[in-house]
Amino acid sequence: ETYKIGVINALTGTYAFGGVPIQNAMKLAIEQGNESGKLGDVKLEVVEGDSASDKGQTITLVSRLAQDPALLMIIGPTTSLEGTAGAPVANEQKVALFGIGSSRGIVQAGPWSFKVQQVGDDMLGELSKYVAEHTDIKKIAVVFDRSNDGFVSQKNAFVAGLQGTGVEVVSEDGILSSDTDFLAIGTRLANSGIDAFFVAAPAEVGANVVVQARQAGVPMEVPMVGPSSFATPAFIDTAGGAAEGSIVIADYFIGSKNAGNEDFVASYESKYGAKPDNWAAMGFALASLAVEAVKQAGPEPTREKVRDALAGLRDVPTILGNGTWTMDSDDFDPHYGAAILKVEDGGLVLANP
Amino acid sequence: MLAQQLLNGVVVGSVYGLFALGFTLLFGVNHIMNMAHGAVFMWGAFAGLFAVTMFDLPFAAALVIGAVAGGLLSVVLDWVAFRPLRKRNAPEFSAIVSSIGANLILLSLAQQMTATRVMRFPFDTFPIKFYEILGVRVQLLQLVIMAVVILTVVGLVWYLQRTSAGRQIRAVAYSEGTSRLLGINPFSINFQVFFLSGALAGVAGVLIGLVFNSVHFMMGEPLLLRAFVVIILGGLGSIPGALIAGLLIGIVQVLTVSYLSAGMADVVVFSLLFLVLLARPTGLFGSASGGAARVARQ
Amino acid sequence: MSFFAGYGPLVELALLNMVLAFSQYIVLRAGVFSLGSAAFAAVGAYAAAILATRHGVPPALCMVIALVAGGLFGAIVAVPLARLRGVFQALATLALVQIVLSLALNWTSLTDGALGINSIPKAVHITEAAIAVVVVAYFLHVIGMSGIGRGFDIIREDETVAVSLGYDVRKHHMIAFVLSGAIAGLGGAMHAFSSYSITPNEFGFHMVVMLLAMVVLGGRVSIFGPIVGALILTGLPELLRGFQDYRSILQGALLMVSITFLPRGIVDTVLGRLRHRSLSRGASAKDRDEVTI
Amino acid sequence: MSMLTLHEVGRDFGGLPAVDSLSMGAEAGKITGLIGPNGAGKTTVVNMIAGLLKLSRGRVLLDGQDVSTMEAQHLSHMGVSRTFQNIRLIKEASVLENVLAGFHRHETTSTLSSLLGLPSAFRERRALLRRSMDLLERFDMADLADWPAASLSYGHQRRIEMMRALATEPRLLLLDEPVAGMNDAEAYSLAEIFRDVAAQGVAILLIEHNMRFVRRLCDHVCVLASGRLISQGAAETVVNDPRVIEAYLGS
Amino acid sequence: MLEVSGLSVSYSGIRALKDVSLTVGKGEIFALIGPNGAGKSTLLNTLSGMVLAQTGHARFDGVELIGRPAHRIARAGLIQVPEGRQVIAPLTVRENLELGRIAAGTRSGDRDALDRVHDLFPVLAERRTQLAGSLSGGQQQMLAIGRALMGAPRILLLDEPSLGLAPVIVREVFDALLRLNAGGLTILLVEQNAKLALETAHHAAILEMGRVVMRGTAADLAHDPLVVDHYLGRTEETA
Ligand SMILES: Nc1ncnc2c1ncn2[C@@H]1O[C@H](COP(=O)(O)OP(=O)(O)OP(=O)(O)O)[C@@H](O)[C@H]1O
Ligand SMILES: Nc1ncnc2c1ncn2[C@@H]1O[C@H](COP(=O)(O)OP(=O)(O)OP(=O)(O)O)[C@@H](O)[C@H]1O
Ligand SMILES: [Mg+2]
Ligand SMILES: [Mg+2]
Repeated sequence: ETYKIGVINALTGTYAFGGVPIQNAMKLAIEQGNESGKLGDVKLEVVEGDSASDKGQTITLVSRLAQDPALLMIIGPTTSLEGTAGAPVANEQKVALFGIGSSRGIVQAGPWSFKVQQVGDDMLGELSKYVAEHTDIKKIAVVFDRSNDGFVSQKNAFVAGLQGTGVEVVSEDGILSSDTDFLAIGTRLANSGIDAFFVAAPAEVGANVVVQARQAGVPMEVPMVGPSSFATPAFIDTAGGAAEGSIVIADYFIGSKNAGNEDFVASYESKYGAKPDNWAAMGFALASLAVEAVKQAGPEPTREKVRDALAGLRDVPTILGNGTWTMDSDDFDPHYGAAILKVEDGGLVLANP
Repeated sequence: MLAQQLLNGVVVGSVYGLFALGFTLLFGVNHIMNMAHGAVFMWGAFAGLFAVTMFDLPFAAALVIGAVAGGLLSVVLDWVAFRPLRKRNAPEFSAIVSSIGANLILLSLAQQMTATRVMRFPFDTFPIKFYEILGVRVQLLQLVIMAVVILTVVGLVWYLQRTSAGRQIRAVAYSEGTSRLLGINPFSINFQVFFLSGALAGVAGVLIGLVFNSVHFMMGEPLLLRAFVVIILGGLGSIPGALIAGLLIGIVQVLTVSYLSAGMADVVVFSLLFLVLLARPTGLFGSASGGAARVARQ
Repeated sequence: MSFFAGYGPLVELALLNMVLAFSQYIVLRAGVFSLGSAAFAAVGAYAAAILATRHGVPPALCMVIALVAGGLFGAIVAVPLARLRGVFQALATLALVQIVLSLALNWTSLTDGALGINSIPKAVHITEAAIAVVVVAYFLHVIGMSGIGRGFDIIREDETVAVSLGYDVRKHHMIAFVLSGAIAGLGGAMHAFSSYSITPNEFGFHMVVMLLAMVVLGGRVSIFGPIVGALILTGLPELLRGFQDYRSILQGALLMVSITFLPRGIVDTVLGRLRHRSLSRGASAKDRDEVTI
Repeated sequence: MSMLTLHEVGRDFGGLPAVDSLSMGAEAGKITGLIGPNGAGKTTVVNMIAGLLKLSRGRVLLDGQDVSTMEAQHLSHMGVSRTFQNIRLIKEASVLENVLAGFHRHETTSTLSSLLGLPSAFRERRALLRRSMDLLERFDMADLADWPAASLSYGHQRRIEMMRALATEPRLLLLDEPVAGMNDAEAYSLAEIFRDVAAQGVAILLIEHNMRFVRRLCDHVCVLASGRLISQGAAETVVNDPRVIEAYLGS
Repeated sequence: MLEVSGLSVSYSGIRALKDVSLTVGKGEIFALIGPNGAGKSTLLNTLSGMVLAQTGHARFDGVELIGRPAHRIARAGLIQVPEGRQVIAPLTVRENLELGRIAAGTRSGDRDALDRVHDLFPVLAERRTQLAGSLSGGQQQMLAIGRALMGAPRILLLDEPSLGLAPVIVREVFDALLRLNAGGLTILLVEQNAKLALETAHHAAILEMGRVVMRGTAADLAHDPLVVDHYLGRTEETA
């Protein structure tokens, strides 16, 4: 028996850099789910859509997909921006929407909308803890992309986590993801006697911050500290030697020993010709969880059953974080831990605890 | 640190000026608000990048190729987006919509070509050398940028003010019909204007791409907004004005970042524009006649 | 039926865009080169969203307040802006948009910054949006026919002539700004009540460009201009959905082609041609007029 | 007393006087000619009277009231109306609408009722349309009422200028070369209209280089050269004044 | 020198010229008169390439003009003084005159053109640095005529040259036209002052409603009772 599953992501527009790998990995996971036979007679058919990085388009898309009675659930969209826009529609139409973005707004829209990422506080709290307890950093400057709510909340969580630890935040600078000129910030950082600087921004933009900071005179002994967007080859490629020594936290680490990760890396690479990045991993994890929810919804899944199963997922093995994904029963915020990595010789390695 | 920051501001500002020059040339002279100027700039940068990465050409060649590519693209833009409108005597406004359309196309092509990735010039494209001058760390690249900008501007001023081409350009801008009656070939004049405008953008693209270490399909958008500010402060169509205003904006921006915070840069720059316009309704260096002439034409 | 349900949000969006496009339309009609509608819309949207989510004010009242707030904001900025002309006015209003945007991003205690305001109740549906379009269009039509509309037309064309005929340019510019602000304020609030959440970036340069494109593409004189423009530019991405990768390219090409062949905007060009045709029919009928010699 | 009086009026451009200590007047019910060589300052005088150019020196009196510093818009409401030497129309709008715009001074509907579209606004519009049509008929242009102004020939566009100026029902009408580009026959048909208008008590100041037209129409002629008044009086007297012949008419 | 045959022009469907034919001989002054809206300017604009003809021919020294771009026509020596001056307002008087030289191309090595224009209109020399847009109406008209003369015309098309000029200047302009004509310049003249036009011209035509309704020598037309009645008659009565 065939059921439909909506897969929508930002395939064009500003966020296509993340949306495309997510979409690819999601399709891969559903394909594998169908083949694995764990769904019994149930077959999932993918209905694709492009949210174009746009709120309005997401709303239209969700409501259009929801018209099809054979559609079980929708996975995606890519960002919190689209997610918070699409979630209310999903609730109105009573179809589960399982998105990527980490904003709580998605979950708050009602009982039918969920997200795969844990809130920034979870992840970034671990990063602050690491910085405070396992490094010599005492003074740190903060740079963040102020036009993206994800990065803003990551920054907030990081700064909050440092409170009372004796690590001093000397400055906070909001940048835009469209900015390219960071020489002025770099010059100021070089003159502020910091031990490290935290950057929350898309990989390439952050890489640029790092390169220009080095050019402006920030020495290599002062490392960059950053969230999961930097746990990618894109960051290291763009920043080159300037990235050495950076400390980053990751939802996902390509060398992770979590169950199923090796398989995932191999099959993704053979299908799409590139190693999966953080985004791809996120998409794969999400779609695998969706398949799990469908499975738990039983042989004759309905939209309600799938929603309930999704809300009840606990301790599911995943390639993310520390290996198990759990939906919080009170506020539907998932948890899965994180890995702390370091850039060494142009590659990512696990940082020693 | 202040001196260091001022240097940063001057370098960035002079490139803003360069970008805005091409824009103001079309705007002040041809009454075209070319919303695709940022895209021309971006394609100029990509052309320079490919020259370096694919053909291993040196930096100077990349500059030239960036200029030629920008220039030609801009001419093509004229042919497909603006000339058909001029022929039909369309109102000035239509050029905005037409260039928005062209911008969408150019951005989308670049986006597909690069799969939205951010690219960069190889680290060894330009030797990274520093000099200590009066306690300020000066990069060789920064010196080269200032030299290129100054040469370009001097050349442009000479071309427009001292040759008959400048007169013809202004005549065609004022009235294509009357110019034709005088035996001026508007086709060739427009070719020159658009080529110049695009070439300036192309050079700026290569320079910005190199100094800021990134070349990507959206790189022109923030500059376009800055260019608006620059040409208004500098006076419509004024070449020295565009350069001075570019420097001013560069410095103000850098000072904001160093003494307030990076997030405030936009607020400060645009508030500055707002306040200047309130005090001087035709811009800092704008002549009332330039503005009045434009208003009269609308 | 399922068509309508599926495309309902799209229709709703198009209607809301029409309201915003009217705000851009009215200033252009008056020869005011304002790009400030996005700023007015932001003021309206944030006023409504904050009142509704934090103070529990009923949506209908919020929208009225947003309309007044937008109009008031328009009136305040009009005092300095009405002194400016042409591009200077355009750029000053663009600066205003950027300033409002930056405030919305940075004044976190009021606006929640980049996170935006979420969980806004859904109070605007197709019906409400359609009513707003009809009402606003009716008022603009009436104003266009009145002495004020005539003033707008002549001021747009030639200010010197306008003052020589006794028109008060400043007053007309003020009226245009206030109307534009009020309409955009309402439009922004309706947008907030329709889409559950608002974020600052929605009211940036992109919106400025879209609204301008809607009016110029549709037509700047007839009241149907912005309606058609909004309909096309909202519907186009959806129509082109099948083309995925080439969507932006096609959209750009369509913009260029339509403005090239219908340079005065779709509606105005078509109306102009119709008028021209009826005039020339009249003219050729009496083509055999007597000659004096 | 004259309706319009200029007293020692002057205006400089870049330090050079274009008009200098000019004193003259125009009387109600009469047509006063203003002639003089090219660049003598005639248009400058009109622009000053109409409030579009500031005076450098001197005073302008309207019915004895000093209006030297008054804005164009207020002067219009006091009954000053003018045509432009370089035709300035709403190009896209129809002939009728161009003329309609001239009636602004007589609109009585309040801004608010216009904004709200009260019936009074519509009633007024209909009345004004009727009056505009009357004007068009008087100028023999009723056929062209719906044509866009820009598509008419030069001479017809000049007529629209005049109709629009007359629509304001001025007390002082300033005509800057109204019949330029018309042949004599066409010009004379307009002369009748101007006479009628003057006969109703309007003061007309007429700038014109067509001397046949000036002599036929003007009760009084002032001659300007290099910004100064060099002669005035009845048309026949003035044209025989040797200074005028030398500076303006040629032998 | 200039042969027009069967020329028809319409503006998006509305005919402004209907089957117009006329011939301007080498070295003559040809006057074209007619009421407002007759199509006189349209005819000149068609010859100079500014307006496209639907049918018909216009040959200049045997070379077809219809379909050629305007700037080529100007460079070939057919130069028009357009109706309503059309000076380039934001350029100075001097720059406007310099622009006029472009049409001369290589045709003439005439270095004194500027001096001769300055002799004809001394005010243009006086005001060479003033912006053309701020000149008085008549001064602009002089500039437009002077600018055309800078282009070393082989045939000069004048659209109401007396427009806005003081009588003494009108006389000077027409004297100059006669002098230029004596030097071999062919002139096609549109003029509202029919009396003056017919006095100056060798041949003339009358255009009404887009049609040539009468043509002949200027002297013949000046004595035709219908012409006298409609274009000259009442002039005599007061002048
Ligand atoms: N803005 C200006 N700057 C400099 N000179 C000016 C300006 N405006 C007018 N003038 C000069 O002032 C003088 C008077 O000009 P005005 O237009 O009043 O002349 P006019 O008598 O109307 O002439 P015409 O009969 O040719 O229209 C002219 O010499 C003109 O060049
Ligand atoms: N751009 C245009 N669009 C439409 N119709 C036009 C246009 N220009 C001229 N016409 C029409 O063509 C006809 C001839 O106009 P033209 O300007 O050639 O007349 P003219 O003989 O030069 O008159 P005048 O003596 O008033 O200058 C007129 O009926 C006019 O309305
Ligand atoms: Mg004058
Ligand atoms: Mg004509």
